[in-house]
Amino acid sequence: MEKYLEILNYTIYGAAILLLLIGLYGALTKKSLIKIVLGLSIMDSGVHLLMISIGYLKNGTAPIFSPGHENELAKMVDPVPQALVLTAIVIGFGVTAVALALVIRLYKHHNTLRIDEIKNLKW
Amino acid sequence: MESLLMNILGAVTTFLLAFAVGMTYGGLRRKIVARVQNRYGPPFYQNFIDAFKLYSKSTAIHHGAMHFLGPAFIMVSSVVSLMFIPVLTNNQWFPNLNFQGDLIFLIYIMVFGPLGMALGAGQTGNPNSAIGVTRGLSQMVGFEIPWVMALIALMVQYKTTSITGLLDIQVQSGHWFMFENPFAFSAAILASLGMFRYSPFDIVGAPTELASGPMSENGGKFLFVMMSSGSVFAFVKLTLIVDLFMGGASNLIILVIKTFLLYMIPVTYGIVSPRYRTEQSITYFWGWPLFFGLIAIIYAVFF
Amino acid sequence: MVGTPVLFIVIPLLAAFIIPLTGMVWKNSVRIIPGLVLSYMLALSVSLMWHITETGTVVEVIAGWKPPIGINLVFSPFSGFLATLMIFLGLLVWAYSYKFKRNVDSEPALKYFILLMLLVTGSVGIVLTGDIFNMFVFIEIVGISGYGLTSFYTRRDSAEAAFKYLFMGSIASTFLLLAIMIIYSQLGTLNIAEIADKMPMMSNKLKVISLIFFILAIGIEAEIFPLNGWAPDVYTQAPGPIGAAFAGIVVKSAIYASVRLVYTMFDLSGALDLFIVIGLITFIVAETTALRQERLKRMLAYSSIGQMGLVMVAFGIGTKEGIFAALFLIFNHAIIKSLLFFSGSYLVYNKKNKFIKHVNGMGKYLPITSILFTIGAFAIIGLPPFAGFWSKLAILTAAADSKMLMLIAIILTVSILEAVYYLRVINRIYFFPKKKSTEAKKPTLNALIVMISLGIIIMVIGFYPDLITGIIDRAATDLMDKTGYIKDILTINN
Amino acid sequence: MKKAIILISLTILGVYLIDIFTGIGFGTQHFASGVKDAYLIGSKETLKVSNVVTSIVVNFRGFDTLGEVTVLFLASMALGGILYKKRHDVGERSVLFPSTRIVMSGAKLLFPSIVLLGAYVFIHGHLSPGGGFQGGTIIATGFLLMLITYRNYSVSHNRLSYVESFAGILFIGLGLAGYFINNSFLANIFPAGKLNDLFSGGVIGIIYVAVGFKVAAELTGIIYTVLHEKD
Amino acid sequence: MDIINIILVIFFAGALITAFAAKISSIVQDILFIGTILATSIIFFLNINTNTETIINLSHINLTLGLTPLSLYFAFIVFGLAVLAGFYAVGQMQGKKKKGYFYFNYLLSIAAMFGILVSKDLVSFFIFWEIMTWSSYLLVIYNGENVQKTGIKYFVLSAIGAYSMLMAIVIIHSLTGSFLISDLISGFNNMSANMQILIPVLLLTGFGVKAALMPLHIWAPDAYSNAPMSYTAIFSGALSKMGIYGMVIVFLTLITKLPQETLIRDIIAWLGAITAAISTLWAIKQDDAKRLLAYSSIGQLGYIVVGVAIGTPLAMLAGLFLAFMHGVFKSTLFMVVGAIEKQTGTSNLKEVTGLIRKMPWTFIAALISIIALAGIPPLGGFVGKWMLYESLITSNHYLLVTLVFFSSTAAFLYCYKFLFGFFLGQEEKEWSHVKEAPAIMVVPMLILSLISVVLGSFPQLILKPINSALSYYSLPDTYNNLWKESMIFNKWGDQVALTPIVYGVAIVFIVFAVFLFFKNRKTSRYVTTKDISTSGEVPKEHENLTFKENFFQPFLRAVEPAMKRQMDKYMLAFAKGLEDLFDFTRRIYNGNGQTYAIYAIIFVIILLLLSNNLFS
Repeated sequence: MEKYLEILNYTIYGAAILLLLIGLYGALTKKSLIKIVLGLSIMDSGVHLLMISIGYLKNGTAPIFSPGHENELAKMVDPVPQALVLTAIVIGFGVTAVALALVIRLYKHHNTLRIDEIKNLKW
Repeated sequence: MESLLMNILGAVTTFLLAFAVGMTYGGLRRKIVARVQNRYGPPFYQNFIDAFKLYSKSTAIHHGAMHFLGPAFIMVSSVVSLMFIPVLTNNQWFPNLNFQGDLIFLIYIMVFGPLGMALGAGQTGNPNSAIGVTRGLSQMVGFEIPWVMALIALMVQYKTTSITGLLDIQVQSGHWFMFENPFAFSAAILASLGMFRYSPFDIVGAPTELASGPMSENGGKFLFVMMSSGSVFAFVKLTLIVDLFMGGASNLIILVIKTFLLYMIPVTYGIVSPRYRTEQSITYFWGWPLFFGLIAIIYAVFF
Repeated sequence: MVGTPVLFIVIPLLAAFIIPLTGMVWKNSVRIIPGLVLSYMLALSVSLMWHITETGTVVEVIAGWKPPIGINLVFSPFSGFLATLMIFLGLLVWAYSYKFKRNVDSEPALKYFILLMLLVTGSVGIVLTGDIFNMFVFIEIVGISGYGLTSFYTRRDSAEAAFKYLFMGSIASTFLLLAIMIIYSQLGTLNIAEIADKMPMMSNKLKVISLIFFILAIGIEAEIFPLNGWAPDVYTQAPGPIGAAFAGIVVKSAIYASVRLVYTMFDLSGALDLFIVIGLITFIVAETTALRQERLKRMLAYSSIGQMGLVMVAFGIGTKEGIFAALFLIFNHAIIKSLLFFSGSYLVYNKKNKFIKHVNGMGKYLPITSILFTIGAFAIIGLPPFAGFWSKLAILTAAADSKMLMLIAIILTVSILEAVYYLRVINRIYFFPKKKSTEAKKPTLNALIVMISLGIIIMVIGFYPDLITGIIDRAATDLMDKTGYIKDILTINN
Repeated sequence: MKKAIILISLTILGVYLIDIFTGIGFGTQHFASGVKDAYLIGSKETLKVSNVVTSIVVNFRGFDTLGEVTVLFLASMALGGILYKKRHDVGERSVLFPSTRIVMSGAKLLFPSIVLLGAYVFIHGHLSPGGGFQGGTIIATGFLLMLITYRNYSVSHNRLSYVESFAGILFIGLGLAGYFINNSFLANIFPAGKLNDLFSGGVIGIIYVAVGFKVAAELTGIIYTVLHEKD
Repeated sequence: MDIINIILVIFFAGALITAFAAKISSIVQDILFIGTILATSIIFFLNINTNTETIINLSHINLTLGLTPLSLYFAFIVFGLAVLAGFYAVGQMQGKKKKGYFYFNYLLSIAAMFGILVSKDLVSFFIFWEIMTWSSYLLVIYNGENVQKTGIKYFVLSAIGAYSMLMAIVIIHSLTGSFLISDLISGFNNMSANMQILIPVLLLTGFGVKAALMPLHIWAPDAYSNAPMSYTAIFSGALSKMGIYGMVIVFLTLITKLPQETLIRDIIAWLGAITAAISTLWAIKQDDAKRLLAYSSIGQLGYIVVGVAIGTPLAMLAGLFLAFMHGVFKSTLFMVVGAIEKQTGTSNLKEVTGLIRKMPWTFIAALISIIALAGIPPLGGFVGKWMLYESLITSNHYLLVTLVFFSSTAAFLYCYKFLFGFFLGQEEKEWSHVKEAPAIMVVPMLILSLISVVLGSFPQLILKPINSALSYYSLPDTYNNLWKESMIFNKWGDQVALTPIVYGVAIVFIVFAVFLFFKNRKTSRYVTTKDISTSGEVPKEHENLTFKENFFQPFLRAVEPAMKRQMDKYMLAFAKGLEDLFDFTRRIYNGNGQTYAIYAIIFVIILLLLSNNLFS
């Protein structure tokens, strides 16, 4: 029983990695530009999840010295990955916004969303 | 001063002798060829008569400077090469310059003539001259190779490039190189067939149908100079072979005998052979003669 | 001293926020202010370069927290050299594009110049920062300004190029984050110096895997072989000077990052060999591909990729001579390739497809531009007495000193191909008849000044390389000195 | 074929990743000594900011945040460049179907409270979970709601620019103030105050407010630009 | 400032100023051009000093410049030809476009050649070598015809040579720690056996390209014929000698220390001889005089290489002497072609004909040079040839000497073709308007042909400098051993005496010339070449009497097998194959962004799978 719980501990890693792989799979195989952008976003989310879970501490608390919890320093989860994820999310948002704008441009220019038909630049 | 005078006198004498012998041999050849072909033929002194006639003609037209200089070039070639060949062994009467030039020099000065003639012929503007010249030069490239190889074989074998040196070795040892290195001799003889330009290698002048070749625009004194140069040149070639392969000659009679015998080789070969086209003659020279030359060099190096 | 390193980042950002406001009042300010900012940065970096020759590396902390805790900026001879080079190029790009067709309009000009300025800032940030996550942020700044600049011309296929770039860039950032997190999870720090210091504590497996993820992420920006599909498209579709900016600024910063990783952070010996292999493959593939290009800018792009491969090779040699050669090559490539992009875009100015054949006969109509292009081409081929020769000699000497004879042979063989395709273009410029349909566009004065000054730099360095070799030499020494770097940062008392 | 290769590659990648992360371990302390402890202590003792994440984001790693803000700024800049048109080309906003009266009234009702919530979130960023980014995003959703509900609702571009720029200038200005006063960019120049007070943490709260404004303005601008694309 | 620096500075400054002086006036440009060359030559010749060294200090490399006796000898060739060809060039470039471009590159390549000669370290040697390469490249493509093919071919081959040289240079640096040539020579003995082979081979490849040695010669015909003739005179006369210069140094200093000495010498000598033979055959086939001379140049360089490679004192003497002679007569011939091309507009032997009376001075120059080229006594060419043959025979290279002999005999064919094609034969109406070239072009040619004549009887004029050059590299004193009062000796003591030969030839020639010419000049009249007897018939006006087509067809038919295989074609096919391959490989970039992403993933997978091997 203990062993299975051990594995359960890693489900969050597993989920994050699965998310990453799903996103990557989508980005690499789907033909539609929108789906590719979606895949990239999912992949980003997977990584963010992974980052957050690295900082997790069993039975830890949020890294906030809210009144009454001023001295729970040792129990606090690692705040650094959270701060980093905040930055990464915003950056991911910016990239996604630009990507979608590009998709709009591409659709207007090529009249298609299929990535294998947008090949004016090659060789 | 005296020796210089003697030298000049000797040189003039040599020239006259060569001229006479060459002319006579030419005449004899005409006679022999005619007899073989069942004709009567001209007398052996016919060439002298022709020469005299040509000499006495006055020149009415010319085609420019090179037309004049061409024959002079030929003459330079034959006379200078004559000067560098020991006509007789150990003879004071034919003091020549041979100690100052060696075989390589001789090879080069001997090709000077054809080139000069070619230039003279070129300016006349006669297409036949030019055609003849191109054939002649091509053929020359053909026979020079075995010829040079034969000479190289000799030079290598006896470690000298001097004609006198080679001659002296033969005289002192008493062995003719003709037997010492028979392959070299064969190559040289076969190459000399081409040098004489008798049939089957007479496509240069093509005497029977074109009456032309390099000389076609030359008459009178031009032709005289060319003719005499040809005779001298024939003598030069014969004497050279005699010197190199047959131990030279200690007096004039031996020289005449040896050269005449040698001369008969191209003449008789010519009588029985039909004419080759230019490329045929080139490939001919690059066949057996070249092979002999090669063997000669190998022989000279290893034996 | 005009300031401290942090101003390299802060001043342009401040300007970027101010420019939209001033732009509403005075239209020309959107074009002028970025130039002023870049000039200030140049002055700052030059004065700092001067300063560090006396005092040694300048380390600046931010928010008053000492290095392992706070973020720090390092202006060492090595990073300073690269930063100065980038800022200088940025200034040239600015000057060159000052009067660009689309930039006369205030609205696009605003975007163009802010993006350009931040592209330079981001690259400088990558080079200066001493924190690995901060580096990630700057890489993203560079990336997004790159996407924006690439798709700046709306009528071309620029969106396609930008999308490819973005696609690869996203993958890069994902793996970069993964790598950063792996390191953080093991060492609990993000400071490069401290990571380097603590690196032996990490298990070999994790080290290797994080290094691989780093190489993937940074390799995409550094255009190494299988990861550089986006690069030629971007170079082709971006506005002409931006191609130069990519070749001269962005890629250099990525190279810096990868070098910093391998030389300072990781202590893996095989990494340098990997550098050589990857660099060599990149070099060969790019140069052979460039040989058969039909479009000028694409050719220049592949050439640029190839040169970067060569830089990687030089870094991979691993000796001080190798680093010297690599830095020299970086310098030369930045100068020369910018000149080629600048003059090349005028040679094919009015044509949509920018085929190489469009340069036919331009020698007569654009004499100065053509001569400058020729100088650039000769220099990049490595013909003396132009600047490129010295770097080529340096890299070959370095390789020979390390007994890598095959490497020399391959580099030289491929260099012949390089010569071939450049000379084909030059022959076309001078000796092919001009087609009637192609119109020659005379370069504007500012562009001409920029190009001529680049040409003069190439010639001067070619005749007297000592002007630059001293600085490069110091930079190379600095990079080799890993313990010095760690000590400089971790024992700062500010 | 292609898919098979991708699947195999991804499987290998997945195996490696799982291998790594199980090796790293979950929910445990991974490293002996890291900057984390310094942050926790520094936040509590020096900065007097109870939300450690905020103190990291704004102060310890404030430089990252500056970059982050720049990224957003750049994204909106790039977006404007990518979708740039002349003024008269700006199209009608694309709305799938006109909103009903209920939606309209509801939106009007909700909008102020959304904005208020956003403002609350970024003002209390240093005390409770949340902060400038979160608050800014919440505000932007309010604008999004208005924009998709009302066909003719418009936001002044210039006004957005003002907000964006001033917020940015405020951020950098505060940082520069630290640079000139305390010799270090972003250094705290105001008294730190008391833990868990609204006016604690010195410049951190102010900067986060600026960030909130900036993010709100930028996101709104991005939404606005994209919504005005004709299809 | 040192003399060498001054000369180089004058060159570079002169080149730049001349290039842009066209804005002022064309004549000013000419004057500046000539002035630069004259100034440098005068300064050089007034300040010859083989003992000084100039060192240019760079932080990591010291460039050392200084004269050696060997370089002094080659500098004679370079400066002499530069001055004469310079005057000629002014005449030839009259009224042409791109004059500044031409002058600039001309001066630069002269400067580069000078630089090569004064370089005492390998880096400056290479720098000047490359400057020479690209300046000559720019002149090769000057005409704008076939630039992509000819120019690129020239450059690629040059690059192959230069880069193998560069490789050798950096290897030398890694082994000896210095770029100085003297350090290479002294440190050569300590190198490993592999390096001892590799370095000379790489260097010889580099020099072999410029010397147009067999597998590397394919650039030469096109390049020589494409450049303006006033430059080709330099190109073939002086620039190709830079390769010889390098070879001489390599053979004298490096090869002699090798255990495999004879093997390498034989290989190079055979390559040289084969080059000579094959290119002679090709020269015979050419109908364009430029190409004919180009192939001829390759052949002549082949002889020189043979001489240098064999490396006995006499052979070295022969090689260097021939190098000088080749510079003299081949540049004259190229100038002749240039003059004819300027006056008639073509250099095709099939078209131009019968110019002897229109351009007599040009003809005289051509005749003398052709005789010198053919190696016929008593002109200078013979001296060199004689020494070459003797050295080959006395050093046991019998087959080699046969091959060399074959090619020099076959050379008569193209010599004749050249003279006949331009000057002799029918005088067609088409060319009746042609005038003699301007004096500024003719005089340099005549001066050069005079030099060939003089050297035929007084070779000691340059045998002495050669001797001091060779003894600088510690070869036995050739001047006193092999030369005595107008006689040259070979190892066996056989000799040729030049002065008696010259006198003899001159006397005989004059006698018969007087006999024929002066006696008959008055009495006979000149008739045109139309007035001839064709087997007794008088040719009609419209009849074609010009013999031009298939000039040496019979000979060419005989040697056809040897000419079937052409290195050029193989190399071009190879290049084509490479380009097709690259065209195929560039399809890696297939334009699909997704594929690039897949590459990235595969890249990382490969690295992951290999990680155990990579970072062990």
